Amino acid sequence: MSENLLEVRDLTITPAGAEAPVLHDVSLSLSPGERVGLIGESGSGKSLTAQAVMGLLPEELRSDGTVSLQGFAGNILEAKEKTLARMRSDLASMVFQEPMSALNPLMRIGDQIAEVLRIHGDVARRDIPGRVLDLLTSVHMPAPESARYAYPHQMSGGQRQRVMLAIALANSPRLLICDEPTTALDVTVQKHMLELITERVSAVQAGLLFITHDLAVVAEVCERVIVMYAGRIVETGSVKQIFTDPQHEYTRGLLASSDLEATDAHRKLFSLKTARSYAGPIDEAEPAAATGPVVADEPGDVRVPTDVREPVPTSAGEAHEAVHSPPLIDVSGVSKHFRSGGLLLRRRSPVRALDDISFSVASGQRLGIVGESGSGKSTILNILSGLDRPTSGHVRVGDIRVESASSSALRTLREDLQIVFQDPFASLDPRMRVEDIVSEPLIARGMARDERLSRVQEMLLAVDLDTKAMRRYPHQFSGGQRQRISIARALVTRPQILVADEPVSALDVSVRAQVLNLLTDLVDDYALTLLFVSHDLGVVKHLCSDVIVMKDGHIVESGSTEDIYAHPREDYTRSLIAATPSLAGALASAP
Amino acid sequence: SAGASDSGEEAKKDSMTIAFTAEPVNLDFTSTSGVAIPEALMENVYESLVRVDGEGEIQPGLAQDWDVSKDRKTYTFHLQKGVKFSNGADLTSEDVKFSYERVQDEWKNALKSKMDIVDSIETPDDLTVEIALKKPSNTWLFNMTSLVGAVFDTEGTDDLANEAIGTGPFAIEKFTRGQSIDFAARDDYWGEKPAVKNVQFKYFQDAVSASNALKSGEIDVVSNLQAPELAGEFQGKEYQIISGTTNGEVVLSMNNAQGIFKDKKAREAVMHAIDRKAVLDTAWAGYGELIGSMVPPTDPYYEDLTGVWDFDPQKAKDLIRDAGIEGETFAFTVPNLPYAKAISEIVSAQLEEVGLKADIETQEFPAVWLDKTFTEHKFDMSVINHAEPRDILTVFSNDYYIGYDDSKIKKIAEKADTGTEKEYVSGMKEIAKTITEDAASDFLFLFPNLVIAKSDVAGIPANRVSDAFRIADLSWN
Amino acid sequence: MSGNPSITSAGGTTTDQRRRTKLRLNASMVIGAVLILLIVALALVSFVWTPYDPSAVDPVARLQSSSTEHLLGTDKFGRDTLTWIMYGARITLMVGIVAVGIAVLIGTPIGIIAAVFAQYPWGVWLSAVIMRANDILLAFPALLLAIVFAAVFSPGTGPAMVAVGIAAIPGFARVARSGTMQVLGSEYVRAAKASNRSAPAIAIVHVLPNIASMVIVQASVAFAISVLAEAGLSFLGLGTQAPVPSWGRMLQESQQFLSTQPELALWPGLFIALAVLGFNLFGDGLRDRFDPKMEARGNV
Amino acid sequence: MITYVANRAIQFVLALIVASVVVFALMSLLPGNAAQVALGTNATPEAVAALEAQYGLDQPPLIRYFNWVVGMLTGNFGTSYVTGAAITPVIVGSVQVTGILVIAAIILAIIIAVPLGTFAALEQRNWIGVTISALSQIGIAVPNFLAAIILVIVFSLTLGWFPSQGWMAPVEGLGGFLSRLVLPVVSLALVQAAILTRYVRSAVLDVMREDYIRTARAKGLTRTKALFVHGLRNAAIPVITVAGVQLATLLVGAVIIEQIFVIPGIGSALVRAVANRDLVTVQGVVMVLVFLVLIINLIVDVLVPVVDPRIRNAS
Ligand SMILES: Nc1ncnc2c1ncn2[C@@H]1O[C@H](COP(=O)(O)OP(=O)(O)OP(=O)(O)O)[C@@H](O)[C@H]1O
Ligand SMILES: Nc1ncnc2c1ncn2[C@@H]1O[C@H](COP(=O)(O)OP(=O)(O)OP(=O)(O)O)[C@@H](O)[C@H]1O
Ligand SMILES: [Mg+2]
Ligand SMILES: [Mg+2]
Repeated sequence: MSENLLEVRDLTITPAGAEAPVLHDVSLSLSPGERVGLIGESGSGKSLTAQAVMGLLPEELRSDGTVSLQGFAGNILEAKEKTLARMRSDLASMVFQEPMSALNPLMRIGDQIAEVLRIHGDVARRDIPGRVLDLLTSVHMPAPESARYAYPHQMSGGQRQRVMLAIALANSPRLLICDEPTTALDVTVQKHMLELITERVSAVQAGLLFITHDLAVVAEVCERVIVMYAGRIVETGSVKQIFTDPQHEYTRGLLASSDLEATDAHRKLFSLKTARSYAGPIDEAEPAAATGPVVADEPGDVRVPTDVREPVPTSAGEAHEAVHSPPLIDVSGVSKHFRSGGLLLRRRSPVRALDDISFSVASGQRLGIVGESGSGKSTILNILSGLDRPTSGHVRVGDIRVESASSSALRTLREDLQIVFQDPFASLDPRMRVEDIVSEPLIARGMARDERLSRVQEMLLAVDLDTKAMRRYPHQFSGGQRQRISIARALVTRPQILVADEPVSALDVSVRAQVLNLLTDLVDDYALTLLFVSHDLGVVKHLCSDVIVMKDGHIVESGSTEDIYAHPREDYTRSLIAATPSLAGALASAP
Repeated sequence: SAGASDSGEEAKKDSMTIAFTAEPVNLDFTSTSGVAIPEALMENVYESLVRVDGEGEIQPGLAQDWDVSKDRKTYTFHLQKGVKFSNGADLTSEDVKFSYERVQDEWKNALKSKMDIVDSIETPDDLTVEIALKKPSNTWLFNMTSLVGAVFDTEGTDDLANEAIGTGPFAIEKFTRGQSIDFAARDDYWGEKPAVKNVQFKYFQDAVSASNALKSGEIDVVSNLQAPELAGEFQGKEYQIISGTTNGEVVLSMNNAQGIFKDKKAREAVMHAIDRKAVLDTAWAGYGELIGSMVPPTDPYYEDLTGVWDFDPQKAKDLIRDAGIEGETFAFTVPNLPYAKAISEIVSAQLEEVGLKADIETQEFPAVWLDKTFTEHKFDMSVINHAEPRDILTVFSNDYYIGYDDSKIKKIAEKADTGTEKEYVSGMKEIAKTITEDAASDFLFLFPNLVIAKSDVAGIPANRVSDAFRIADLSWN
Repeated sequence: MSGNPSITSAGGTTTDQRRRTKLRLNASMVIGAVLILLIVALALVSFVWTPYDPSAVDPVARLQSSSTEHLLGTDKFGRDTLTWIMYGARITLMVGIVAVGIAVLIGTPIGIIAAVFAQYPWGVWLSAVIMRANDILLAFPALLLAIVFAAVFSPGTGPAMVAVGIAAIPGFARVARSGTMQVLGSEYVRAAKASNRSAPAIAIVHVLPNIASMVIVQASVAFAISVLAEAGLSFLGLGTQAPVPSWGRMLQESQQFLSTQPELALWPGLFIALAVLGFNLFGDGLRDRFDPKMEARGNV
Repeated sequence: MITYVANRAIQFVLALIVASVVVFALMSLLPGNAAQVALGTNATPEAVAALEAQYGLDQPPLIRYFNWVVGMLTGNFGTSYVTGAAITPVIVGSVQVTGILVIAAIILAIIIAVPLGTFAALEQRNWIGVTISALSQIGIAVPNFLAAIILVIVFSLTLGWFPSQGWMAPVEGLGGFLSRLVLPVVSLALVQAAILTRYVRSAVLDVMREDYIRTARAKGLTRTKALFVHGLRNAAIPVITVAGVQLATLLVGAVIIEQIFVIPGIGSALVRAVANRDLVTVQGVVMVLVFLVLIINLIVDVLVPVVDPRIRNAS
């Protein structure tokens, strides 16, 4: 066996019944203590590679090749479950992609951590409770003493992720695999997790295989990067080498489309197709803050070689004009409290999702709403669209009082206001054809079938979907395409107002660029008023003229995007901006 | 006890378990009709002054003997000496008077009408009872062998539904409703002591279960097997199959008063259309007897009338054509009893052959059948086993459900009952013949008394001529 | 990969594969369908041809074993068993279809309505009432219903299958309710509301199709149970009555001959088992096909 | 949790009241009456009327209903028309018998189904798993009366291991009680076990695909062990719900088995009472059944949150 910690040779994975493998001849290696990032398009096989290393591939997949691990005799792919079980958590541990479902819902957190200690028997029985507490403390779990008695559903996503990390690190494995451990988290929590992982890994001198689609995160955490595309490894090299001098076209595309500051000849973000004209992130040496609306302490910025315009689109100026006319949307003193339980049940202290919120939006304005997870962003949108009623306060959209609107008034409101829901997968009925999904708002208006179909067709073309797509079902589309379907549905009635809830958070960067480009187009073409919720500051900065920063149901700060990004007044905003990972920043601090 | 098979040979000698189908809902036949209660209680717990033997002859019961006055209106019964009720009380003539007057006053069971003819009851002394009838009657004494003749203690009628106090050889030890009755022989019985001391009647809704229980030795006798096809499995040394007669005539009754069978031709067609032998062979595995009239062979006025209507489908078709009812549909209400359902299948098939279509409606028995068919007369054809003894006049009277026009036979019947015994027999014969010739209904067959028992059980009467299932005569060989 | 990756089709392969898996018929569905078709064929053929007249009694040829004249033998009336099996298929199918039809058509809307009501503050109690009523129905013995119906309308296939159908309502109501709750909580129903669809339209357009697979599976199980229940009611004399041929009744009447003429129980028993098996397998297969989670799963 | 239970309890009482009305109304639909049945073919209209009056059948329905409900509230189900005896002890006795039968059957079914279903799921790709699945399919297809009769022929008539029928209370003799219990319980349990096996299998299959099983394996448990430690409890939730419904159907489905094995349970009590149009008894029996089924539902509804903390906290 080589001195490598992990050695994967010619790993090929084929699903049962399929002719083509989903993973082709993947070979990679990792030396002890090394931190390697695994990036690539969604569905390119990153998770499968990781699972293969753990010997945890789903049964219906056939695997060929060899996976060997220092300290483990033989090929992991061919080993028996019994021997593998002894290896797992001792030699290699993994933090899985979905923290929400990876914990047993019926078992207390403490017991789930204790179990991994018990299985491997290195810790004496009576010492286990103490060790559990240590582990919880070491992953910076708030109130670790009471956290052990909590059930998973009582914890937030970030906390669950920390539990997973505690389990993974419990037996000080030689290799830690993290599969997108931070997708669901907002930037402040994400930053914390990343620090934690780096800290723990270096503390036990373990190797790290880190999977993510966020290039800045990779640059921050890893030393070396492996790029996967369509089931193959297309490129590998040091962080610096890959991010400054990518060889493969896909890697270049990835880089280009991850850059929200750069646009192409048509003022669009770069996508995989247009990546060729992307000049790359600018040279480190060049001074920062040259182009303006960038966070001051950011060391690097983007050069926009083909376009002299401001990165923020033109309509920003229009928005400022519009402020003088009466606002289209007026929210004043809105609170929303959620009561838990049913009609006759004992009341517990209500969740204050929104607490005395006021803001207004002018016609044609593009307002971004940012803030931590659970701060009430989605709740605002739901109230605006009349899907939820506020506990107190007033909401006016046009001349409709939304909070007390009759159902016919709501119907009128919804003709003008459309919403793109947070979760593109869930908001499409899986058993409906795309044409029916998109034409739903039109049916409600009583439009004739022929006219409806032509409108749908037109709209699908506008979002760059083939008309052949009309007869297909949602599951037959990729995430980005689904997102576009739900945008098409929202726009098919030509609304004046579009309310979009994190429409890009789940997408990988190349798809994200496509969707953002589309939104920019549509805002221009239809003179939309846009409310855009995101926890990604970069995206908001790219798209919106104004921004509201939220925390715990309050508006912390609001103003024009440039202002706030350049001169955040509140600590929270500052920490949010500071926590936003930046590729350039990471590269700068890289060795 | 239920565990007869569990216990050894010795215990077996004085206990016996017998399977029955119809279970008594209570122990009070004075207010509840049906065969189940008298079957269990008559002659075992309750006794009458007289009883009927296997050949249909009247024998002494609680009355040692009796005299009949010249005008045949007064009967003087001399009671047995030393008879005690199971509650310890002595039997006196007062008890008899009490019991029979009670029939007239308090009984709910409609059979009480059999006592209507009694004019007065005198008790000259403790052991003599004089019963005066309003008019002479040949049937009255025979009726006394049935449950109306049961003698109760003057003190013993408080809770008849649950407690049976009688003079019979057995007392009820335990009554588990819906399941079983345990009889224990009485030490103080006045007559001959029964050979088997403990007898259990066990009730099986399902004939297969009963026959299985016999096969596995859990019971000793299956009385009146309701699934005759099963009898075949008991051929051999270990078991005995007894097939005797009963009082039950299985009648394919036709509504004489209204509907398609009001026309005598239509009824005649049915008589010719039905192959009674085939019916008996298929529906009841050949057990039973063809009788051709409403009279069982054990009755004194029995006559073989099977030849009156021959099986002749062609004649039936002609008659149907004459009556103008070709291809017509009639309402055939069938009680949900095993024999009735089986018969309905073959009868409807045979009638279809000659061009009559039966619209079969199965009715829950007794509740629905009694309501719809029996009381409201909503039927054209039905089939039922009329199981009561000597019931020809009841069944073929004007207001009974068959709706037979009894004007012709009423006079004869009256004369027969009041006349001499000879006149009685000949009169009744004439009546039976008239009814059969009128094609009032089709008398399919006599319901068999099909008993399967272990081969070493003795004393099982072949014929069931009364309500009672007499267990005092049973013994182990 | 060295050259230019074909970027546009990147996400395409998996969806294609999934579609291919979807179209692949699974074994349980095929076996189930074959069995069902067999029963349907028997029933259909019986309308045009049977070896004998079902009511043709032949006392001479009673209780025969299989022979060239009577392929499956004869019963105690000398009727041809094969003929009866063919006729009986009609009753079996009818019982299943009617009973399941009643249960689906009543139970499913009840469940949907209960779930829809539960969304509104004013409807919570109404929904509870509906579900408790459903519990009461569950508690009401199918047997009692059968008895009452038989007593009121005279026993027969009709009352029996109606009773069985009514007794099956609660199962459907429960399935429909929990399914509807899931669907109503989903984001796409919110989206439909935002698109101005009315509650009834949502129930029809979104809820129904999405709970259909669950209901279909439940229906296939209910079909099996109904067929057995009818046989059981026949056993108690509350099912199909003479002279209508039914497998349940044949089975019930064969009891006496179990030791002497076991074929009489064998044939109806076998066909009941085949029908039940057919519908169960078919239902399983349907579920697997409808449920994307199950796609990769083994069959049977 | 307490308010949840209280809430359910109120619903429970209301349901009982509704059920009593329904039962009563249903009974009045039945043609024929107790007086007529009691008097049989010899009845004269006068006699029937007299007996009806004695049974109280001539009273207006509302009064009869009211008397009946008031009686039940005091634990008195009334007096049978037919036997003249109090109904309560009859019901209590038959409920005990059926209760023993049904609970034994469901326990046996669970004992059979849980391991078989789990095994079938674990080995779903092997011939063992396929065989178990196939057997469970066939098991569902066998009517229970046929199973009962065949069991009697084999184990009672041929092998002579058990009595073919009958019932003995445990106090009368444990051996006799058990030996009589075996065949009816097995014939009841077989079909239920077959159905349950399928539910268990599918629940286990679902659970095995859950991410936390993968987590457990990543911790160092083998697949099988992970299933036992983490999976079965999760799989229990859907199975409990199904078992609750099954118990309810078993309770009323036992009647055929009771008939075949001559067991004095609630099913035969019901059939007998209906045949005699002993409607007070029928009403009493049905009310007890409704009561039990509602209780079972209540227990299941309370049990699921106990097993599942998510629901526990949500309510
Ligand atoms: N159990 C399975 N059966 C069949 N195909 C599978 C299975 N699991 C994954 N795949 C396919 O294998 C490919 C690689 O999946 P994988 O989960 O490794 O992607 P990934 O790179 O982790 O993507 P993401 O960034 O979205 O997590 C995908 O096309 C996926 O559809
Ligand atoms: N139906 C509900 N019942 C109870 N609490 C709720 C409900 N909906 C939202 N909440 C709570 O209200 C708060 C605000 O939720 P909201 O969905 O608006 O957050 P968000 O800012 O959109 O977060 P995210 O970025 O995670 O989407 C959260 O604490 C959430 O737990
Ligand atoms: Mg992945
Ligand atoms: Mg949100």
